[in-house]
Amino acid sequence: MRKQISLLLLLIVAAGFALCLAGAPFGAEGARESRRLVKDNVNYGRRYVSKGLDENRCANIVTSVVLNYRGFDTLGEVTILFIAALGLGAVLYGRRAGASPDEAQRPSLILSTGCRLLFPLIMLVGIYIFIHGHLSPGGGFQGGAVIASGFLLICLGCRKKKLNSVALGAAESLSGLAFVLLALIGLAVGGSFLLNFLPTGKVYALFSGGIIPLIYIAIGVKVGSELSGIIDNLSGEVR
Amino acid sequence: MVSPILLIAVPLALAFLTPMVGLASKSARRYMPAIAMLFNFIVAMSLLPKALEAPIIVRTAGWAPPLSIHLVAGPLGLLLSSLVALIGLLVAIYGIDYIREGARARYDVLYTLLLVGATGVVLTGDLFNLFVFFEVLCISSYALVAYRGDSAGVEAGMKYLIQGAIGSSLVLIGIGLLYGTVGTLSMADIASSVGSVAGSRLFISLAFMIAGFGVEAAIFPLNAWLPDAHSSAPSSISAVLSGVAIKAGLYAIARVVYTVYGASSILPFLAVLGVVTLLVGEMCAFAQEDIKRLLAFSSIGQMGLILFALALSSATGISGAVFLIISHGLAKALLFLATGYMIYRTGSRDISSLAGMGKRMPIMSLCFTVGAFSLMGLPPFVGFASKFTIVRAVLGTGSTFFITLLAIGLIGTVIEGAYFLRIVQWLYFKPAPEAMPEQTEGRAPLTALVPVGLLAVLIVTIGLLPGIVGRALGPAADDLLDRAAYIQHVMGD
Amino acid sequence: MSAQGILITAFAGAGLSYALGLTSARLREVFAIVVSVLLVCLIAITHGQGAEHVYYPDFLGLDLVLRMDALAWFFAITVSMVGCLSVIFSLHYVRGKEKENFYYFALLLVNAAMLGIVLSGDLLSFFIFWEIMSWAAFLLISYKRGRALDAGLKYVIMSILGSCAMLLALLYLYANYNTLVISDLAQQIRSAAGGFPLWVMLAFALGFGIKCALIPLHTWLPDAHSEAPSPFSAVLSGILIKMGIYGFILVMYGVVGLKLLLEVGAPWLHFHTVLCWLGAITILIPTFIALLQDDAKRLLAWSSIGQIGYIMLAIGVATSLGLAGALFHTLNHAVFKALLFLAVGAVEYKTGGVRDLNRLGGLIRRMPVTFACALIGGLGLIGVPLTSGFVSKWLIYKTLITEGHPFLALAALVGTWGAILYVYKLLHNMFLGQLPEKYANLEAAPFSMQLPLMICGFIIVLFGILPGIPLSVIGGIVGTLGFEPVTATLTGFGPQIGPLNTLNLCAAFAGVLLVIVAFRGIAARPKPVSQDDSYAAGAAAPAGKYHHTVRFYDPLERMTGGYLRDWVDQFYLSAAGKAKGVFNGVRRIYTGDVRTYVMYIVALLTFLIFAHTAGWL
Amino acid sequence: MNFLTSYIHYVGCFALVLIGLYVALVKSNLIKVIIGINLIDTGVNLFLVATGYLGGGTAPIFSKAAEQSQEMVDPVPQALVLTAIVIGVSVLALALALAIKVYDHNGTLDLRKLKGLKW
Amino acid sequence: MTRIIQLVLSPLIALVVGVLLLGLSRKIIARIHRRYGPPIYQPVIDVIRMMSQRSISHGSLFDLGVVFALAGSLVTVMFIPLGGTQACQPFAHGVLCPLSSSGGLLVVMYLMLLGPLGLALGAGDSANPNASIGVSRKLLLALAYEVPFLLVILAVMSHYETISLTEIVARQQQAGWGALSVPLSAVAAFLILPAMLGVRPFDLVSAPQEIASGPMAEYGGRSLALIKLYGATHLFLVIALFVDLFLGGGVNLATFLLKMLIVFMAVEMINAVLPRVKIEDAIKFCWKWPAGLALLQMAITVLSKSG
Repeated sequence: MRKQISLLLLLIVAAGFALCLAGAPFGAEGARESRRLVKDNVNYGRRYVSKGLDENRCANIVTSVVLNYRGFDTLGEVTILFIAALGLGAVLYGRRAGASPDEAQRPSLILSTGCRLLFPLIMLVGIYIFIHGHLSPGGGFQGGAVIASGFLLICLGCRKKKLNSVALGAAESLSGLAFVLLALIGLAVGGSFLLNFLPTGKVYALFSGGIIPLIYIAIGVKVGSELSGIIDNLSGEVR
Repeated sequence: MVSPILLIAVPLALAFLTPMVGLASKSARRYMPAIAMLFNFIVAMSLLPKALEAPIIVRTAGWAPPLSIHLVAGPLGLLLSSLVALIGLLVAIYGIDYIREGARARYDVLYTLLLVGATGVVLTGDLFNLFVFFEVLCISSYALVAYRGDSAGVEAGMKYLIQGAIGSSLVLIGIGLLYGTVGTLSMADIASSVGSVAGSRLFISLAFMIAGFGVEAAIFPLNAWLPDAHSSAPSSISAVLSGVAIKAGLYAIARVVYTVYGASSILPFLAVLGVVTLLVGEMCAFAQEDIKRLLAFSSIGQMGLILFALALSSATGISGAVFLIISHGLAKALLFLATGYMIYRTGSRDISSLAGMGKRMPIMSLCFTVGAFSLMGLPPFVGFASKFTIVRAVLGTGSTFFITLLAIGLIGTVIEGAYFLRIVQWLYFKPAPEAMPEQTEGRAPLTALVPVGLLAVLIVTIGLLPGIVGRALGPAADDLLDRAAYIQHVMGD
Repeated sequence: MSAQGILITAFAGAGLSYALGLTSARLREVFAIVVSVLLVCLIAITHGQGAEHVYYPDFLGLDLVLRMDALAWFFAITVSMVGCLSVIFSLHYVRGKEKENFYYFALLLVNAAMLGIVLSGDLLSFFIFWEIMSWAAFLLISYKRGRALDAGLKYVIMSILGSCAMLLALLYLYANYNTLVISDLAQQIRSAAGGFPLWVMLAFALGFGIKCALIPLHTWLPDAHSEAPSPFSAVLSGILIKMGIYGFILVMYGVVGLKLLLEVGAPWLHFHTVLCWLGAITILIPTFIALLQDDAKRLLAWSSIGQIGYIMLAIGVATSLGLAGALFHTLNHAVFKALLFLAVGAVEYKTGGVRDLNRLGGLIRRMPVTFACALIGGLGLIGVPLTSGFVSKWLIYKTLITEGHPFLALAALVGTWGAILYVYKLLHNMFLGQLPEKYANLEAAPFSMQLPLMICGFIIVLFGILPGIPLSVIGGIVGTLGFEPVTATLTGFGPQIGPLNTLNLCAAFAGVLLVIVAFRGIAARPKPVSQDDSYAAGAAAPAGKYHHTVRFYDPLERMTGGYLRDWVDQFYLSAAGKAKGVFNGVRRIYTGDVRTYVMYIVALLTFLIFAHTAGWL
Repeated sequence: MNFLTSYIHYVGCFALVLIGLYVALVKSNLIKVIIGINLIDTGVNLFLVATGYLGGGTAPIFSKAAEQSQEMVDPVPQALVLTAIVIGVSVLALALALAIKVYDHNGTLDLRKLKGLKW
Repeated sequence: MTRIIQLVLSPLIALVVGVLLLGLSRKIIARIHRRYGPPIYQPVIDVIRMMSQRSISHGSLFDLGVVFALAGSLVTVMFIPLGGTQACQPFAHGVLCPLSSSGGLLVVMYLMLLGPLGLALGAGDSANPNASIGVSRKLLLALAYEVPFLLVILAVMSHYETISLTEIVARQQQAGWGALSVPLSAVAAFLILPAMLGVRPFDLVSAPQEIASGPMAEYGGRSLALIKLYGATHLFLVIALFVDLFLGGGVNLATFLLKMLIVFMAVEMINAVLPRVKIEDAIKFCWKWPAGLALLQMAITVLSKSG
């Protein structure tokens, strides 16, 4: 019964989707077809593509959009991740992960040594990704995720190793604060939140894009510490 | 000059700072949400007079509106963010002593972020940004509902999350459809180009958004999470959820329907939906024995009435709706807060355990009664003024359709009167059972009495002098109704 | 003293009495009485003033207005007087009970709100005070706990229903005439083209009818009146339900006006005719139900409904005599029903809460003053000549007969005979017959309880012999409402209205009485004998001292075979039960299964899409 | 047929959404429902990206090698998707935490049995 | 002056004629039963005897109730026109009705209440079970006959469009008796006369053999004498009212009394031959036949007036 009803409902939703796509052309491609794509207009990101490079001196337009034009979204996004980390901690508060039989067992030497060897490399890759976020694909989120994977590796490979949750917390707080403060400095200096107040430098250089790399670093640290915190919370006792 | 963006940035910074403060002093941390909300309240109130003249447009990253995300701190937005800050402040004070268990450090941060989310929703001028802040609000409320980690809380949180997540996805699909159609995300920009694009696609995207935002706004039949979540959350959270969070959902719907789409054809449907929500909420509340669940269902009912008033598409109607948002926010927050300590006192959420509460907790009971009377719309409390405005607006439209709907909806008010007054009777006219387990930690401390008392005083004061908020209601309604002016304000000339 | 001053006094009095009560009970009592008496005086000295002024500009865009005119004054003095008497009576009645502070606060608040209603110059403040009165009354009705809680709920639910209807109606007026100030409204409605819509009138009637317990909207009243504390029952029955009457008069004659009113509902059903017939039904059925009640206060409550029927009937006839009769009867009913409720209250107070007529008796020996006053009240209720009730009923009958409504007159007259039966039952079962042994040493009620009774009794007799005193005021009111003013002499009416001279009647009666008493004096004085001596024929009194006034009108009950019940109430209760079932059913949609909830979300989405494709939206 | 070829990416992502919805509607295991929600999320993200797609466009990243001239796809949906992904991850994390707690309390993940709160 | 004479005369006539009618009643019934019967002045003797006896009292209301009853009925008489006064011109005003200008038929209807009510109050104070039963029956019976009685009166009042009794009498003398213009009402009124008078078949109030004279059970001496006088006045009153309403009153006192006598005889015939009914049956009877007839008449009257 439930299946039939669900299928019926979904059929109508699918019909709705079809209805959306039918008729006038859809999406950026559709706009191009109907010649509505204007070069310097904001629609379908044309303006960012055409002017973004000059305005922020940031080779990765997506990064430029993420951190500058739509930086405010990113602040919200970082907040959401922060919430998720905190919420996870709140929900699992006081819970001890069930002691699995493996846990008592010390990890083998090869495993733990391998993990320790890999960990700095992973860190390095992660840091690289978020430092070069404004130049190449990747950025704070991606880099942060890579960093967290390093901590995950430690958790899995060296079971006795506990992460320093105070340090993690401090890192996520401070990096978040850094983001907001960077944004607020823009407000103080130029009257606009998230204003790119630093000299934007030369395009394609590492030190270009004004505050964009700085914010991405903050985000990288934040995402890394938050995801690590989530991993920590899911695997051990939550305090 | 103080920028409205501080309303979001400063509490956010304080929220990020809170764990650090916690490292230094555990007790100082508890005051952080209150400080943040106090700041917000002061800023919002100081900005409000200016916003009443013309919306304050805030650029981010220095670009003019359609280019980057912008905030539109119009009369409606600032009025609602003042309400958010006010209720947030009072509930934060209440929470200082109320929250005794669980991850206290996380509570304070999550609580602040929830309110930041609500503030962001009402202030933003960008559709996707609206979604982001909406998620800030929702995700923090999922976590807070399950904050206590008890069986009911977790179950409610889980159900809330599932429905909320699906709702969010629907919103996102709607936004995607809209973006695919017009290629821009600024609400004013969309609004200016929506007129030129053909029907079906837009309507379906609107349908997705209504269905999505409707989940948070507790519109029937999307409100199944609400009674669970509001009743299982800690009372302070219930208070902000009922008082603030669901209003944000409704605001989102109104903003989308009125400003973004200018979709007047769907309004009668929303009006019907509002009345159905009202009736269903009140009917379900009527048979509840669990006081918090009852209050939660009553919130559904009130949301229905607000939706109905919003759908009137007249200036009085919308100002009535906004007024009801304010009055319901105050009253419902009060009720949940008062209930919180009553539950501590008796250890039970059963209505029958409230017997004789009038004697044991006189101030709480009195305030509860004030709140209940206000919700029912009895004068001289603020609920009356708001409901009166709504009814006046309906009759002002002169449309038989709306008047008939209202007449049906008023039945809900009667039901509401029945169950609230029954509770009042329990409070005052039922003898307290003998040998009551007297829980001394249930005694309400000053941090509980002050917010509850203040809310009661506010309810009476605004009820007697509705002019206090009345001045802002007209511009707030125009903010929503006058699409051309909105576009013009945001986009410049 | 303006209307504003009166209201401030009244409301501040209510608030202050609570505050004072926190410090000293005695102080509060004194204060409450002082305020009540002060209100009577303040209102009394405003007699003849006519004023209208804004007291709250721009409340939600509307000006709130107070006004004082003849009609308002008439109701205000009635309200303040009965209110004052009930406060005095309360002194002993509530002393030592719980929540005294609350009691006084609520009682004074109700009185203040009622003053607010009658002094309102616009319909919004009328409504606001109306609501305040409703909820304050609800709190007081629930005061005694137990069954009172159900009674209170029933009252307040119906009351809210009525308010909703009223709100719709008055805002309709606002939407169409853009004002709620009564005087402007009246002018605009009368000058506007077209008639007055029936549904608005019906909505008003629903609101007012519920408050004044017009059948079939009466069902809250028997419960509420009987379960409320007795002094408040007096207020409820004496004046609170009269607010409904005031509303009817205000809207029908003050706002809509006679000319338009006669058109309302034409051509099928004239609103005022329907009102008349409802009034007639409201006289007949409750009167007969009252006969069969065993609870003293319930009996009086049903009787109140019956008497409201007279007033409604008289209002509906829409003649100047009828309206005068209605107003006079309003005053009279307030006085004698207050008296009777207070008398029952005194008995209840002394016997420890017994109101069951089958368990009382013979109290005339212990509480002679109470009995005498209750007798006067009862006679007034029946409308025996030389009591004020006679004159008002006479006016009503007279107008019904001369206007050619003999069937309505029949209902009114039969109702009067019913009244005799229940008044006798009430008096007999409480005060006459055998005195149960446990009450053998009962003391008389304290003076503070007797005083209000005596004042009421005095008023009944005074206005019965000299009806010209109130009628001079009432005649003027009728004049202001668009009727020909009623001119009355001090002792009745001249030949143009109808032969009635109460003073002559009084003189004749006194003369005959004197002659009989003198004649009786010839004979030997009788020997006082204890009650049971004579029928037990000198033998020892039977052990249980059985009492013979149980089920006084049993033959009638048997004859009607249980058909004399409150069918309407049963219908409502069953409807309420059904509604509860429906509510519980609706609740089941929240099944607890989150997948179902998701389905609801998808369903709404689907519906919207479907409706769009189908072209509905 | 033309419809399918020009809209094939949309069809794919909507199919994902519908499959996810179906899972959420029908499956009774909480984890499966969470997976369903994730599917919906994925579908939506794909959809967002698809809206910005321009035939023949490159990623909106400039490099010294390809300084200009080439058509670039819309960068905005990509930024949006970045946000949406993070939101999805957050929800997922929280959902899993709640699922753990639900399991702790009830010993089951069967949604049909999780009816502690109803009516 | 004439007013005062009238005021004294009218109750006096009522008392004397009433007492004599009581005596006559016993005589008639005795004759129908083929007995000799007491002398016609026997009630006078009874009253004098009772006045000389010392009675008991249960309280002030026990005594006062009776006084009220008698006073009420005597005052009522003053509102009833007792025939024209052509024969005895000094009494001016045209009719012998001292308080005609102080109230009309409505007042009469109300004043007629005072008798039963006073008696009931007095009897109630006696606390005798028989009295209670009697009073209960009396009040129910009153309720029973009042319905048709009110219908009758309303029909008459609407027919003549006045509430003044003297006016009604005057109109009848001009345009024919009420018994002809509202015949069904007259029949109905006659049917309830026994009930109003409390005679068989409706003597269940005072049923001596059954409930020991009901309300009068505990009375004796001067109170019983007053009750007797009340009974006499009441008898006079009811029959006089009937004559005034349907038989055109009287041109003078003599014709009035004659008409009364005839009506009285007719009622006595019924009284003499019928057995007592139960109270339920009495109510049923009154609400069925007389009420039906009166209602029919009223409907006819109203229709003819409006048509």
